[in-house]
Amino acid sequence: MQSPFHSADLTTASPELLLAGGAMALLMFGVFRGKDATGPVNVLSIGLLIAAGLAVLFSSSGTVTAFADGFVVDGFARFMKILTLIGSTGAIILSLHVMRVERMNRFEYPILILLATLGMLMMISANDMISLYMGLELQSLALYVVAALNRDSVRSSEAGLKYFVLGALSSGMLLYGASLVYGFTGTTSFPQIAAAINHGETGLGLVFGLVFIISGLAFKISAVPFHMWTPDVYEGAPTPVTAFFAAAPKVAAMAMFIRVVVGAFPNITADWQQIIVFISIASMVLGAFAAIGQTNIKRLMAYSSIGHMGFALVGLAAGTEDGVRGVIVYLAIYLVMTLGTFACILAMRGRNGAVENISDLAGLARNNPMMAFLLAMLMFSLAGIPPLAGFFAKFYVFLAAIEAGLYVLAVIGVLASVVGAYYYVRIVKIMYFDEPAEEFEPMPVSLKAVLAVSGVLTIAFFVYPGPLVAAAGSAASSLF
Amino acid sequence: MEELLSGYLPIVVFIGICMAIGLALMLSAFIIAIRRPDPEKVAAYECGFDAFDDARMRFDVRFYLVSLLFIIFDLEVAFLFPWAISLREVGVFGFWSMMMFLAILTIGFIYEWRKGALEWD
Amino acid sequence: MADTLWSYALTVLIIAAQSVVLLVSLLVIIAFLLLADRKIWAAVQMRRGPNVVGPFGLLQSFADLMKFVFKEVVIPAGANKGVFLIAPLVTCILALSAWAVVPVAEGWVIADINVGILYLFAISSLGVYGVIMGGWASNSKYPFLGALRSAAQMVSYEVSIGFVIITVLLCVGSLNLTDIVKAQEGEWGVLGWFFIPLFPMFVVFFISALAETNRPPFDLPEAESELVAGFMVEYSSTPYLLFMLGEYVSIVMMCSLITILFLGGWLPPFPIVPFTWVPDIGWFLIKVCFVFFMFAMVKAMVPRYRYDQLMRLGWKVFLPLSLFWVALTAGVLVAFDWAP
Amino acid sequence: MIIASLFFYLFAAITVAAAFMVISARNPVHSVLFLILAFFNSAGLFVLLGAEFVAMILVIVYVGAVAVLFLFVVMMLDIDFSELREGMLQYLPIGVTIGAILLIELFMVFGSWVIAPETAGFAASPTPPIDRITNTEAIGQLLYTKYVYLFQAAGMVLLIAMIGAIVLTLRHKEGVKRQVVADQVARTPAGVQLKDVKPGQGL
Repeated sequence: MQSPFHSADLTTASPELLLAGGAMALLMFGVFRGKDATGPVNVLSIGLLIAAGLAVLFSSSGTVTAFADGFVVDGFARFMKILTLIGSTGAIILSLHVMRVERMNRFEYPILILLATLGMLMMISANDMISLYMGLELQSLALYVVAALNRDSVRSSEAGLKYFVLGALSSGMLLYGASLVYGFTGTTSFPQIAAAINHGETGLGLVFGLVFIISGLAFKISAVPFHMWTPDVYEGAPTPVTAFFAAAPKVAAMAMFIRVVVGAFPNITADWQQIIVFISIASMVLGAFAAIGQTNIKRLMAYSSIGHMGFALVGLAAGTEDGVRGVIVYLAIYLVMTLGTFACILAMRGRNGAVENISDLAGLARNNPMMAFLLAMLMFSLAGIPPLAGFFAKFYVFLAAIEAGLYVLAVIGVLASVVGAYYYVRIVKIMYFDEPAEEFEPMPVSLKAVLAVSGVLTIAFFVYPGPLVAAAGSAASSLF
Repeated sequence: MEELLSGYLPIVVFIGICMAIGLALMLSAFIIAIRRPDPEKVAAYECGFDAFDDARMRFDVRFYLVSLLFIIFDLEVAFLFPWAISLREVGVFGFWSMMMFLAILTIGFIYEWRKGALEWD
Repeated sequence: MADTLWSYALTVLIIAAQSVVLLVSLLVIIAFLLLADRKIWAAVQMRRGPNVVGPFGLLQSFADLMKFVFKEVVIPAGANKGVFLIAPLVTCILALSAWAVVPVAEGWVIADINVGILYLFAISSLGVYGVIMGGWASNSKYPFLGALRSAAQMVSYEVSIGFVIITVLLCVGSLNLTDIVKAQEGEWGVLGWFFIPLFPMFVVFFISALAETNRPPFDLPEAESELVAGFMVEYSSTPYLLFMLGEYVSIVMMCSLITILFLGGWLPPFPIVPFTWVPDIGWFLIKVCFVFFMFAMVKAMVPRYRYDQLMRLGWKVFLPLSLFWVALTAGVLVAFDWAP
Repeated sequence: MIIASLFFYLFAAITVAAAFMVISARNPVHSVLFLILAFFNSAGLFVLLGAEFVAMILVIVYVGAVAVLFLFVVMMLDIDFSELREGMLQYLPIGVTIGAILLIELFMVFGSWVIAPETAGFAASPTPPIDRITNTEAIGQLLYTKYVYLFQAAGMVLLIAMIGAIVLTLRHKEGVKRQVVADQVARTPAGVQLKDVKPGQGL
């Protein structure tokens, strides 16, 4: 039998191979090293993620497919992979201190993050329903485990279980949709699905398949009405894990979303556009209003992330190259802001351990002016106040929506961000104008570094937005 | 296709007859033997004591772990079956492909071993 | 239309007749094997064993059957009645169903399906249900513990059984049981049987088969010194009979599986004259009886394992060993281009 | 082929009925048993499709392994399921509505099923026809070569499952003395020490 395998495929998939091999090597290292393995494994994992990033940048150029067309690397994949890897690296750095203090210092944690990241890279590069599903399961399975990592805590176990049950449900819906689409088109490969739909008639079965696929994907990016797991999981999971959940998986799931609708269904844009407009509006509105009453900052961030995913979907709803560019820019900026914010949340540790109420931030401006300033900037940026980075993120997606004629969507988006601004600004008010609460422990260096980088990028983005926008533009153009 | 299905008809018939035999054996005592239960006779056997409490209790999580590990290895075996009978067709590449797969799972197995998941204490 | 129906009915009738013949002879053979088991055990301990009913006690098993049928069925008060009665049925029916695909001689098989060995593997993986259901439904402590032990034990050894089957399949290239036997056919007779090249796997399979059927020295689920009678404590009369019957049917099943996989099934040891006079079915029976004799000797001579030793043997010795042999066998077959 | 379609309807009907009983049975153990029944009948459906291997693997993996774990959990955990059921009634109307909508959708899909004309080309399955080669061999010839990427990904999924199982469930008891067989076997007379133990003092 002629082998369908080419050794060039190995080069194309080198970031994934690097992560897989590295994770297994680290697993062996950790388990043979024994008790003091966690430190070295953390450092090596970060090194591995960086190496994978370099491999993404330099191992291939242009659009390459591999493994019987199940795997594709193009500009879009490269950009999103870099973002995902940054997110995972940031999450490991954020976890360094807290995991040690909370005695959850297990070497499996960074390895599971590596494996989850591997799944995300596979999702981003998927060019076929089956490879998409395998990547998704790889990622999800690792995430279920890390959500329940603190198994002595009832809330953490509950978070893991909830995430697992709902995640499995969403995977089921995705599979059901994929099988309907397969039944209609007779293929699972994205380009072939696109080709089949191009010439044929849009059957009802196909549309239902599409709806189910989008529902499954919406679960993964926690868009309304499939968001209900988000607040509980964010609150229950250990905070470093929440930081990870808020960053890398969102980027990867959104990339997968874009890849599926743009790659496999480009010829029935009208069909999926209205669904995405609906979930986008619902997410933005719910994110804005439900966050107002929250007292727990992790829950607040959960609703915030729901809202942000809604904003990002505005760009996708446009269905144009500019729209996708907007989504990519949005995700990049969202990632940076989220990591910074979680650096602050993780630094909220009093003498009796971690606190996570918004009221605990009271008077932070007097106790720790630098942290308060950067957090305030991040909050303003999340709210979308110019000239911070968050404003540009929203600007590009709304622009694309208006160009595509989705005026109502854009207007609702602007209104939702005005409402959303209320609760972000409230945090700033609490930090600057309320009576000081208990002072936090000094911020460890690792968190300081992440916060500093994130803060500087957020504040100074307007000075030189060109490279990011241009890179996002070329990434988006590789899809169309 | 027809041929394949007709190969399964005997299995259905055979299982049906097995059920008949099993049921007949089981029911014969219900029909023939007398039944005269009394409270002592139908009490659960606990070496002559009355049962202290309900027998269904929580038990060591280790039993779950064993069956979890079993599921994983059972899947591994399931992947081996088609490979074993088409070794010639898949050739050297198929061989190394399976060796990679087994290597991944062997890493998992070594991890379990070192972690002490295979110890029974 | 009517013709087709008639021809179907005829086919079904023929199959039914064949099945009944197979099952009845199987049950009769088991009745005598049961006696043989007790006689061998007794002989090792320098006793006589059953010798009252019939000449040399030959009819002992039939007397036992009668006794079971006339005993009262006791269902414990706290038991879950339905599950309690289904459990022995499941055990017995599953054990019997496995025989549908076993070729006892060339062409003598009820259903010659492509995936025969998978069917057997599937049935044997279901054996655990009867035990768990019985143990749980009794709502009594000894059965509960027995069921727990048994479930963990049976699943632990099933993995190695799977790997051993794979090593044989590598040498055969088919999942059909008849093909597996035919692959061992050759002018060298016994030298072509798989127990020679795959000897370590033969041993692993034999021991795993003991564990899988809860035979001594792995009879922990019903270890009488610890658990009285394990998951069968609350059973009496025919439900108990069904458990016992199911157990022995699976033991004989395992014996014939060993015969088919490693001992050349119905093939004579040498394809030359005096040996070929014995019919195929005769060779099959002789081999099965030989393996059963080994089972009985192990029961008589080897003391019971401790539970941690049992798990250790399954997970830490057999599993890596059989996995290694899978890789080794495949490697050799590919390297020398011997793959079937 | 009439017999085959009869069996199809039989298996399909039992599968649906058993699936319904899974969610409506009062006793969770019965639910699991009905689930097993549903698995068996699905295996039967697979056989009718000619997918013997998948049918057997369904029985081996789902009934022989996964459902055993389910049964373990519901039998031994002693959860009060009637309490959970109370909550379920509350969501019953929504559930029924969604189910009804799905059912109607399915009928609509069935009624207006359109197959794209190009489909025929793609649908030509990569496996050779079933008369020439058994289902298991057909899978074997594709899975390890053409789909090697997915195959190895499956390996990684299983690896994560192992890590996850251990991370979440493994706990070691303190102060357990374990038998080290190698040490026992490696002992020689040279290593034996005799100690004179005085009564009432111990070692």
